[in-house]
Amino acid sequence: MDPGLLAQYLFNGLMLGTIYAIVAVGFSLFFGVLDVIKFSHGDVVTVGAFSAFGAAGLMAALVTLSGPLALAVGLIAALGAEAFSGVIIGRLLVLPLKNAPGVNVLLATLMAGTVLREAIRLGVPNGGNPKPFPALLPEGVLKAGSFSVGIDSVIILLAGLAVVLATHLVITRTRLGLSIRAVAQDEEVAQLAGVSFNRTVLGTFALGSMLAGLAGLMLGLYYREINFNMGVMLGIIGFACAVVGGLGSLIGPIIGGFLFAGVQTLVTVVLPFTSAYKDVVAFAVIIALIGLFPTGLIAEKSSERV
Amino acid sequence: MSRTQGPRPEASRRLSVSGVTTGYVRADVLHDVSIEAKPGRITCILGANGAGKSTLIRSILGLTPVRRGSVAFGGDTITNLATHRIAALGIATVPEGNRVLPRMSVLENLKVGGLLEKDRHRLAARMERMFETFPRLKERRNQLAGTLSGGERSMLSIARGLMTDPELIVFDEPSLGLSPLFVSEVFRIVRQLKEEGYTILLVEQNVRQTLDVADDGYVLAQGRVVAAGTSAALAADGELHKAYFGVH
Amino acid sequence: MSPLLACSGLTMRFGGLTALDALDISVGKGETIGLVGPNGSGKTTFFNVLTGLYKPSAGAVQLAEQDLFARSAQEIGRAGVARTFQRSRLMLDQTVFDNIALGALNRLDLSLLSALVLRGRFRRQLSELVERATALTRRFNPQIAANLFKPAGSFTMIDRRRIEICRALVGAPRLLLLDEPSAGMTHEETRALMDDLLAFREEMPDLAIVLVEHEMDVIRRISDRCIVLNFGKKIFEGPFDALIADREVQTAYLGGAQ
Amino acid sequence: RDTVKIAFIGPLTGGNSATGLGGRNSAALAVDLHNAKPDAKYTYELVPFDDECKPNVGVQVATKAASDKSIIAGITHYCSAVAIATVDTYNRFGLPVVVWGAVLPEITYGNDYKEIHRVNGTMINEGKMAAEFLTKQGFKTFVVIHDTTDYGKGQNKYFAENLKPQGGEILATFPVPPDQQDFTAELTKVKELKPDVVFMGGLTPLGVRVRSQMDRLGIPAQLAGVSGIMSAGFIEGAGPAAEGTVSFHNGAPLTKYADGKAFMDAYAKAGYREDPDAYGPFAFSAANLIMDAIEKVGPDRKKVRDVLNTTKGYKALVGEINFDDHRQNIVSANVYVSQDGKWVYWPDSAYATGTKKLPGKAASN
Amino acid sequence: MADLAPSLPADTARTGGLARLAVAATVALLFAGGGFLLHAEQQGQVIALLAAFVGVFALAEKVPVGRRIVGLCRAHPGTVNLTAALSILAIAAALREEHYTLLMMATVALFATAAAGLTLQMAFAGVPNFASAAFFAVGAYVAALLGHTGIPHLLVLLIAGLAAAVLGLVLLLPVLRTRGHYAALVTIAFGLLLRAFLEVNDVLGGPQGMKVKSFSLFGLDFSRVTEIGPYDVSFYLPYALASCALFALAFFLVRRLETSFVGVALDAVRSDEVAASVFGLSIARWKATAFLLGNAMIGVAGALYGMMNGFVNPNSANFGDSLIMLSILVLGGLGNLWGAVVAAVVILVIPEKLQAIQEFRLIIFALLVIAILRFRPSGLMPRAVRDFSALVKGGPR
Ligand SMILES: Nc1ncnc2c1ncn2[C@@H]1O[C@H](COP(=O)(O)OP(=O)(O)OP(=O)(O)O)[C@@H](O)[C@H]1O
Ligand SMILES: Nc1ncnc2c1ncn2[C@@H]1O[C@H](COP(=O)(O)OP(=O)(O)OP(=O)(O)O)[C@@H](O)[C@H]1O
Ligand SMILES: [Mg+2]
Ligand SMILES: [Mg+2]
Repeated sequence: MDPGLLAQYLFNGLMLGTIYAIVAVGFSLFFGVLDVIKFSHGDVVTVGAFSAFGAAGLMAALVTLSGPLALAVGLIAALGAEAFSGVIIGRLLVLPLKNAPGVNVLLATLMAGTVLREAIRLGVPNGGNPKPFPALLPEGVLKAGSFSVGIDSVIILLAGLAVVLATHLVITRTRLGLSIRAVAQDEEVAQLAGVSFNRTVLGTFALGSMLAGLAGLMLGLYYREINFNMGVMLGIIGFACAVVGGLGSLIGPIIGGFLFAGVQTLVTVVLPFTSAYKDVVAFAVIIALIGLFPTGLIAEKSSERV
Repeated sequence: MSRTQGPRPEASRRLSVSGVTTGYVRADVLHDVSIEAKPGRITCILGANGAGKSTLIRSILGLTPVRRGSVAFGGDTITNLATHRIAALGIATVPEGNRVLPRMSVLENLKVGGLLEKDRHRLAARMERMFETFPRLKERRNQLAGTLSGGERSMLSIARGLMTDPELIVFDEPSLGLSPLFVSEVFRIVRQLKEEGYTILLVEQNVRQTLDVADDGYVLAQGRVVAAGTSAALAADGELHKAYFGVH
Repeated sequence: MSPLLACSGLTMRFGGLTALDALDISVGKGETIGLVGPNGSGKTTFFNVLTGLYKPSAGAVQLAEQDLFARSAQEIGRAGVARTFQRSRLMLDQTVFDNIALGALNRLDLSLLSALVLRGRFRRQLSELVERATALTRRFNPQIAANLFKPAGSFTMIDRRRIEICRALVGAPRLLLLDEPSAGMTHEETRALMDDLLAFREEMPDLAIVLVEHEMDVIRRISDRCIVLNFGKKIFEGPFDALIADREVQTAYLGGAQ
Repeated sequence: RDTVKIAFIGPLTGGNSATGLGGRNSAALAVDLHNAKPDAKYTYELVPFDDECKPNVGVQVATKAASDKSIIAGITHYCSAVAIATVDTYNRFGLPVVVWGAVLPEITYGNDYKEIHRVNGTMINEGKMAAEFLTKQGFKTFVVIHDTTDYGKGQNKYFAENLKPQGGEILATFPVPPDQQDFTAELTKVKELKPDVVFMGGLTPLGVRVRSQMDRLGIPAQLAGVSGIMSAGFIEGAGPAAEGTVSFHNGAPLTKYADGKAFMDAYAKAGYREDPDAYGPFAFSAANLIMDAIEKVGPDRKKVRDVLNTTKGYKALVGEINFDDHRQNIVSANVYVSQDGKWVYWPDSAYATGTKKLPGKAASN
Repeated sequence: MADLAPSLPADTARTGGLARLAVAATVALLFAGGGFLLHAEQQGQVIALLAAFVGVFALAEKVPVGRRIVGLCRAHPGTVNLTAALSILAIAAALREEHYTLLMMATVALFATAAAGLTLQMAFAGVPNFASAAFFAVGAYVAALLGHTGIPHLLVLLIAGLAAAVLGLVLLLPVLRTRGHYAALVTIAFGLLLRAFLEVNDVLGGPQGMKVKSFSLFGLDFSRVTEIGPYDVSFYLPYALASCALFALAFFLVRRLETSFVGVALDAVRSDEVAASVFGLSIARWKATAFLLGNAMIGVAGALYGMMNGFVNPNSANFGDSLIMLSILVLGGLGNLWGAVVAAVVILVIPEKLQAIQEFRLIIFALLVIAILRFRPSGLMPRAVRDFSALVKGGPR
C-alpha cells in the first residue's frame, strides 16, 4: 500500500491511542489513590470539553480573541471546571463511600456520570445536539504525498503525550506523588507521617479531573465536534485500556490505550466490510489478553503475602 | 543508636490526657482516662489484651474521636485535631501491628516517614542510621514492604516512625513479632532516645523489660486506669497482677 | 517407622533471595517441634511452602508416604495439614461458626443436591459440627462458645487468635502449623493459651505440631524438639536446653537477652 | 367541554432526545392551538411518555398508554427499533396511533394492523430519491458509511438497491456502531478509494463527526446524508464544513407549507426550550389529524381508528395526508442542501441554479 | 431489616404466635404499600408513598420497637415468606385487570430473579458480573429461537438457562484466572461484545432482533388469557404470577444454598481465597459453580421476559441494563433477596412513576440512587449474618 497512506493510518492510530491513554491514565490515577474505579471519568471528560467550548464561545461573543488567547481561556475554563467537579465528586461521593464495597463507589460514580451527562444535555441550549468546537489551534496542514495531517493534530498529539508523561513523573517522582500513594495504601499511616488525607485525596481528584478536562479540550480541538454523549464509550474504553494495561503502573494504561486504538484501526483497514466488528474484535482481544495476563500487561507486582 | 546531627530538641512539652472517654461504634472503650507523659521521660502504658491501650493512643493521635475529656500537648489542645496536624506538632508514632505501606518498597516507606522533614541531608543521614540499626532493611531496600516477614515489618514500621525529628515519640507494641535479639534492641533504642532528650510514650506487653526502661507507668484494665506511678512502684504493685488476671 | 512429615532439600527462592536453603526437616507422629530463628529466617515461608501457598523451587515433601511436593494448597489441606497465620486471617464479618466451619468443610458433604433437597444429611453434619465447635471454643473461652453466631470481628484480638486455632483444629488434622500464636499477648495470656494447647495435646496424641515462636518460655514448655533457622538454613536441631547453650544460636537469635 | 387525553411517545432523554423533545413540543403546540379554538368540541390533554429510544421501555410505556382507557389515541415514536417493537401492543389494546418519526418500512408494511398509521414517509422514498438524484448529478462512485442500527442498515439497503439500476457503483461499505467517535480509519480508507460521494446512513451525531473528520483528512468527496441528519443540529455541529452537504427527507421545508410560517411563529411564541427539529411538523400534523378525527366521532378508539384509516386529502401542516392500504402516508422525499448555515430546499438553492457547485463535483469531473 | 437482629437472643425470637402475628402484619403492610405504589398514578400519592417508605425504614433503624420488629422478622423467615407469597397473590387478584401494573409486577419479579442469580455470583462467591443483561438477553434469544418449535415452553426456559450458563463458560477461564477489576472488565467487555455482535450480525435478526412466541403452559397460551372463571383478567396476570413463581423458586434455591455448607464455602471463597484454599476448598470449583448457576437463573428469567414482551433485540443486552440489575443488587443490600425486590421496585417502578417530569426523569433517578448509596452504604436491607442455630435442635448451648 502507498506509504503515505500507511503513515496516515499510523498517525490516526497514534492520535486515537493518545486520547485513550489520557483517559485511561485518569482511571488508574484514581484507582491508585483510592482503589476505586471512578466511572464518571468519561463524562467528566465531556464536562471539560463543554466548559472549554462554553468559555471560548462566550469570550468570542464578548471580545474577538486571537486563537491562542481563546485557547488559553478555554483551557483555564476546562481545568477550572474540572478541578471543581472533581473535588465535588470526591467530597460528596467517593470520600464518604471510601469504606463501602468497591462496587458501591463504582455504581455511585456511574450515576454521577449520568447526572453530569444529563445536566449538560438539559443545561446547554439544545444540549441534545452536537456542538461545533472552534478551531483554536493554528490552521494549515503538513503534506507529504497522500499523507496529510493538520498542524493542530500534531500539536494535540505532542501535548497529549507530554501530559501523560508529566502525570507519570508527578506520581513517581514528587513528594505529592509519594503522599498520594501513601494515602492510597494506608491512610492512617500516611496521616501519622503528616500527610493530610482530605487534601491529598481531593488534590488527586482535582488532578485526575483536570487530566480529563485536558482530554476533553483535545477531543474538541481534534474532532471539532463535541456532544453530551461523547464520554460514555470513551469512559468504557478508557477503563478497558487502564485495566488491560495493568492498574499497577501508569505505563500500563498508556500501552493499553495504544493497543486498543491499534486493534480498532487495524480491523478497519485490513477488512473494511468488517469494520462494524471492530469493537467485537477489540473486546475479544481484551478478554483474551486478560486471560493471558491476569493482572494486566504490566503485571502488578504481588505485594500480598501471608 | 544516636540521632542525626543538628539541633537536638530539648523536649519541653508534656502530653496530658485528662478525663478522656472514647470508643467505637458499639460502646465506650475508655472511661475517664487521665495520663501524662512528662518531657524527657519514658512513660509506659501496660494492660491486658483489649484493655484499651491502643484506643488511648489512637484518641491521642486523633484517629479515634474523643467523646469526653481533652488531650493537650504543651500549650496546644489537640483534642480531635486532624491527625496530620498532630503529627506536625512534633509527635512521631510507631502504630500497632507493624503496619507498612505494602505496595511501596522499603526505601519508599522510609521516605514517607520522612515527609515532614524538609532538609535533604538530615533525611539522608537518618536513613543511613536506620539502615545501620536494621541491616536487614538495607538488604531489602527495594523489596515491596508487603512481602516482608512479620519481624521485618516491625523493624520497618519502627524505622519509619523515627524518620522525622519529633519531640514526643509514641510506640504501640513495637516489639511485636521481633526475635529476642531485636526485642532487646528495641528497648535499647528507646532508652537511647530518652538519653537524647526525647519524650517517649510506650505501650508494651513485655512487662518486665518495659518497667525496666520506663520512668513512669500506668496500668489500664477494661478501659480504666487501675494503677499509676513510677515504674519502680508499679513493679511492686499488686494491682498490676490483678489487672492482668482480671481479663477473661 | 518413618516420620509423619519428611522434607529434604526443601528450597524456596524469591528472585535472587533464597528464603529456604536445602532444608531437611522431619516431624514424627504426635511430636511437637519448636521452630525458631531470627526475623526473616524463613519460618513462615516454610509454612507457606508446606501448605502449598508458595511453590518450592526444589526438594521433596512427604506426609505419611504421600508426596506433597509442589501440590496445590487444597490438595495439601485435604491431606491433613492445618495452620494458623502470622497475621490473623479471620473473616471478620462472618460468624465465629462460619470461620470454624471452614476448617472442616473439606470433610463435609458439599454436594448441591444435599444442600438443596436432601437436607437430612446436611442437618446431621451441621449439628455435629456445631457440637464440635462449641466444645472446642468452650475450652479456650466460654464466651466464644456462647456467641458462635456472632461476627468474628466483634471479638478481641486474643479471642480471634483462639478462634483461628479452633479453625485449624476442628478438621482433626495430622499436622498443625502454628505461626507465632502468642504474638502481642502478655506473658499471662500466653501461658493460658499454652495450657489450653497442652490440654488438647493430651486428647490428640497423634497430632504433630510445628510451633513458630519468639517467646522462649513457650518453646521451653511445649516443644519436644527445637529447630533453629537462619537465612533459610537449619543451624540447630535438638532439645531446648542445648539450644539455649548453643553459641551460634545465641549470636544469631537470642542476643544478650537470655 | 370534557377533556380527552392523547398520548405522545418519543425519546425525551438520552441520545435522541433533541428530536424527541422537538416532537413533543410541536404536538403540545398543536393541542394548545386546538384547545384555543372556540368551536372545539373537546378540550385535549397531551400525555407525554419517554420511550428512551429503548424497545423494552417503549413496550412498557406503550402498554401504560394503551391500557389507560382515558387515552383515546397516540402520537408515537421516533425510533424505529421502538416503533416496530410496540405495534403488537397497540394492536392488541386497540389504541389507534400515528407514527410521527420512525421511518422503518416494516412499521406499517410489516403487518396489517389497523391501529398503526404513519404521517412521515419511509426510508424507501429516501433511498430511492437519493440514488436517482445523486446519479443524475453525475456522481458515479460511492462509499457508504451507515450505523448498525436498523435505521442505518435500512438506509444502506434501500440506497444500494436503488443505486444499481441507476448505474452507480459502491466502492465500499462501512457499517459502524452508532456511538463511534473516531472515523479517521474509515475515512483514510475512503481517501484511498477516492469516491465521488460519501453516503452517510445515520443520525446527526454520526453525520457531524463524519463531516468534520472528512474535512480534517482533506477528503474532497461530496457528503450525502439522509433524514437522520436533516436537523439544525447537523448544521450547528458541523459548522462551516456542513456547506454543500445534501440530504433527503420526506418532508418539504416549512416555508413550502401553506401554514409553515404560522407554525414557526406560534412555536416561537410558545417559547419552548428546544427547536421543533426535522420531525416536529410531523408530530404537529399527527396531533391535529387525531384531534380532528376525535372531533368528528367523539372519544371512541374504534371510531377514531376507522376515521384515521380512511384519511384522504387531509390538509395538514406537512401537506396533504393520504393513507395507502397500509395506513402509510404517501409522500415523496425531497432533496435538501445545506447552504449558508441552513437546510435549503434543493430547487431553491444556489446549487440548483448553478451559482454554487457541490464540493464533490469538482472532484468528479 | 438493618442488621440488628442478632441483638435479640434466640429464645425470645422463638416466642410463638404473637410475634408471628406482628411479623405477618408488618410484611403484609409493606406489601400493601408496594402494591399501592405499583398502582398509584397521581404524583401526590406516589410522593406520599415514597415518603412513607422512607419513614418506615427510618423507624426500623431508630426506634426500639422498629428494631424489635426487624429482629422478629429476621427470626421468623418462614412467616415472612409465607405472608409475602399470600400478599403477592392478593395484590395480583386485586389488580387482575390492570395490564400495566401487572406488567410492572412481572418485570420487577423477573429482574429480582436475575438479581438472585447475581447474588450467587457477586454477593456470595464474589465473582463480578457486569454482563447480566447480556445473559438475560441470551435467554430471550433462545426463547425466540425455540419458542415456535414444538418444544414445551417449560423446557425452553430450562434450555435458555442452560444456554446462558454455557455461554458463560467462555468467560470462565479469564474470570477464574484473575479477580477484582480485571474480572469485572472481562464481563463488561463480553457484554459489549455480545451486543455489538448481535447488532451487526444478521443471523439473529440483526438490530431489529426477533419476535418471541408468548409463553404457553400445558397448551394454555398466556397472551390469550382474558378471563379466569367469572373474572375478566389482563393477559399479563398469568405472566405476573409465573414471574413471581419463578422468583419464589430462585429465592428458595438461593436461600437454601446460603443456609448450607455450600453457602459457607462460597462466602469463604469470596472473603479469603488464601484461607479457603489452605483448608482444602477449590476456589475454581466454587467460583465456577456460582457463575454458571447464576447465569442460568438470569437466562431463565430473561427467557420468560422475552416471551412476555414478545420480542428481543440487541438493545436489551446493553451495558446500561446490566448496571440496572447491578444497582438492584447493591441498593437492595448485597446478599439479601427481599432487599433485591425492594430495590427492583425502586429502580424499575419509580422512574415510570416519574413520567410527569419527563426529560428530567433520568437525572432525578440518578440522584436518587446516589442518595441511597450515600446514606445507606450497605443497601436498603443489609444481609444478616448466617445464623444456623435455628437449624440445630436446641440451638447452641
Ligand atoms: N475498630 C474497633 N471497633 C470496635 N471495637 C474495637 C475496635 N478496636 C478495638 N476495639 C475494642 O476496644 C477494646 C480495646 O481495644 P484496644 O486495641 O485498645 O486494646 P489494647 O489494650 O490495645 O489490646 P492489645 O494489647 O491487643 O493491643 C477491645 O475490647 C476491642 O475489642
Ligand atoms: N513473597 C515474597 N517475596 C519476596 N521476598 C519474600 C517473600 N516472602 C518472604 N520473603 C522474604 O523471605 C524471608 C523469609 O521470610 P519469612 O516470613 O519466612 O521470615 P520469618 O522467619 O517468618 O520471619 P519472622 O519471624 O519475622 O516472621 C524474608 O526476608 C522475607 O523478606
Ligand atoms: Mg493495642
Ligand atoms: Mg514469620
